[in-house]
Amino acid sequence: MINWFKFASPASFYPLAGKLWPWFAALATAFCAAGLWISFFVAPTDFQQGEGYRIIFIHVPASWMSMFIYCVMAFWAAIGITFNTRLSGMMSAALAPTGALFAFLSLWTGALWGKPMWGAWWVWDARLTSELILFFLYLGYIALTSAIDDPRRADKAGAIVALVGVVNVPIIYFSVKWWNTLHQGASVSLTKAPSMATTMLWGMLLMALAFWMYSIAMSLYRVRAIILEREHHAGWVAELPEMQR
Amino acid sequence: MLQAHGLACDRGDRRLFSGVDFAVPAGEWLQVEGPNGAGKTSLLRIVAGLAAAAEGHLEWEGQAVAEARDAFNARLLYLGHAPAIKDDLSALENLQIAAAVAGRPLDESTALAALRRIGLGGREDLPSRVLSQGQKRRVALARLLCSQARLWILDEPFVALDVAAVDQLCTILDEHLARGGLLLFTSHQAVHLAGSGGSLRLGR
Amino acid sequence: MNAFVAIVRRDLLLAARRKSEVLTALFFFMIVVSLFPLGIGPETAMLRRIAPGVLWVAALLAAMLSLNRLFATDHQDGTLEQMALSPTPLAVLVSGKVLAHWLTSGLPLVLLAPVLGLQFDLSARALGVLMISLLLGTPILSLIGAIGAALTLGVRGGGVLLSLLVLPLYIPALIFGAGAVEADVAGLGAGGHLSLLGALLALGVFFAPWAATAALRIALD
Amino acid sequence: MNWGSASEFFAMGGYGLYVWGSFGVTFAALLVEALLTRKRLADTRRLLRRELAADREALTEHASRRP
Repeated sequence: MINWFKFASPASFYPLAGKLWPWFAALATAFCAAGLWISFFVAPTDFQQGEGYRIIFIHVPASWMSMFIYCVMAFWAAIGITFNTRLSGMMSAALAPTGALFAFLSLWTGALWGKPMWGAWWVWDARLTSELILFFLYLGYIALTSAIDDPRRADKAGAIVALVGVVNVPIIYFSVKWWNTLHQGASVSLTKAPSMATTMLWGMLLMALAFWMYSIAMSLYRVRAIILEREHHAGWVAELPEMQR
Repeated sequence: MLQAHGLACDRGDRRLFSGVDFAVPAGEWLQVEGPNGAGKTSLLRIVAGLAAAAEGHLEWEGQAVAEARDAFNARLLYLGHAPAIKDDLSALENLQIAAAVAGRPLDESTALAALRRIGLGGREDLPSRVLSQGQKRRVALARLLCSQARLWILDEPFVALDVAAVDQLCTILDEHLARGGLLLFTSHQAVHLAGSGGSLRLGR
Repeated sequence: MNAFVAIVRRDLLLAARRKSEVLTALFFFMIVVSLFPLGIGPETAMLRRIAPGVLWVAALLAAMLSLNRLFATDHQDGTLEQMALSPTPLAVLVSGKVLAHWLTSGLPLVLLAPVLGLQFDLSARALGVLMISLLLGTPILSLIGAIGAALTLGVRGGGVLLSLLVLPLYIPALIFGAGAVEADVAGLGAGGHLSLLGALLALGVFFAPWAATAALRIALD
Repeated sequence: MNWGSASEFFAMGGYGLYVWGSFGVTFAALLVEALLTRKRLADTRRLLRRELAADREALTEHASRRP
């Protein structure tokens, strides 16, 4: 059996993350190029929405990523609480800003899509509203963890927030949907709008993969900074090649 | 018998102490000494189970404490820096509620007797807000009189007490030790207790 | 069980000695609710439409007011340490505190709400549904609020942070609670909403004390 | 191929502002995030290097003062 706990120590994860992130960044660039090619040059013009629908090639993947990253944060939180590993808290902290950014981008592109389609920048659509609340949950996590000075305490408190949040996200989504149907809101939904052609699905899938790889690269990169900030008194930091000069 | 094996404590990214071993047999005391910031309070909180040790473990009667936390808590009395006194409640109410939370409800006459013995006779029903700092400490100390716990962990119990109260506390502690109780405490002053005991020095 | 009762009794006793805190939250609730007609206008049809939402949002904010102090005073005076060291599991004692918090901050809102509902010209039936929805919903606010209060214990800027953490989590309770009254007014029947609210409450009773306890242990460490 | 000319491509059938606003902001935001994180890591490293250099200096000074 591979000794996973060996990599769970910051000292051995720091160089590993350093080796891995460029690969994921390269993958992200490649997927992104392919995804953009499909979304602008292969996917045909939609007969109902014209060229405006091309926004979904980033809107939907950004929404997916924002939800997925929150789940990954909750996963690391659960690991951190059960095994009391230091690295899991750092991973959660490294993921949160990227997740919040994707939630914001999902809202931003949603608004830019909504203006020409619905005639309003913001519509109380179930998906958009849930996304907004998810954005608030990210902000709450970031605000709480940055308000606590002791990083170990911040990690543990953040883990609880992430777990409580992940339990609530489906409830919130369901309740907002329920609320939306009760109020007969906009029934057009972004993803359901046109009968989805396979090329469009491919475009969205490739962009989602690009964002996914980007998130991995970004979190690996950020976790290196977090490790250094927190472990600056540890002996292994002084022996790193980039510290010799 | 309380035993500690290789306890270590971190505060932030600084190690306060490490490799702390001690054993307190029944009927004996251990005084934790050291300069300010050496980690005396942290050590007591670790033993009480309020804080987690970075390394090491504790045994109570030969059994790991971590495996039987509730049973250990039932035998433990801890008095920290803060006296755990509610200003809006009277001394009597404070004492009775503290005892109920500790799992041993007190009837009123026992509680009153304890308060009288600790020198708060006639002040039992005043709101604790009007009591002096030393009197509030005495309300907390009255819990010792009513306690059936085997292990007492006291953080600076002599602070803010006058001479008479210090003598009285020493008597209470002696009685506890004579019953076969264990005592772990910190104090800046030299304390004369009957029975045998030792001291543990933290910090270099 | 003794310890649980002792904690509930103690917190009720403390609230009785500090009546002003309970009353302040109630006044806040009344004032906020009364401000809406002044801001929107006195049309009864409009007021009847917004009443459930206004009453619920005001109840939610009023219940938040006292959350700050839920664990803070216990933390300061050392009582929280004694609770953590009790042979009774801390989660049970935390449940006791949440129950006391609901009795002092949630229940008065439930009792006051129908009176304020009259200002909005709600029918007797709708007032009944409003009371039931608040009766089921305000304990959820106390339960979720306890998690937030425990997490922000001793944290810089705890008060604002607490609302940032807790308010998004209140949304389902708000939707189902206000929705129940609206559905009833619209003649759709409030049963579905109320049973969902009940399900949320059951989930909260099971889950929240555990999460709040975990957060308190972090604050104590 | 969907586009006859570059200007047609940029106009996006009249939706240019919305489409480019979405794609532009998204990629700009990702780029800014990457740059900020790079700066964060670089800043941390510089800080640590300075700290370590100061430590080493203090150590060598200490050693040289000994006979």
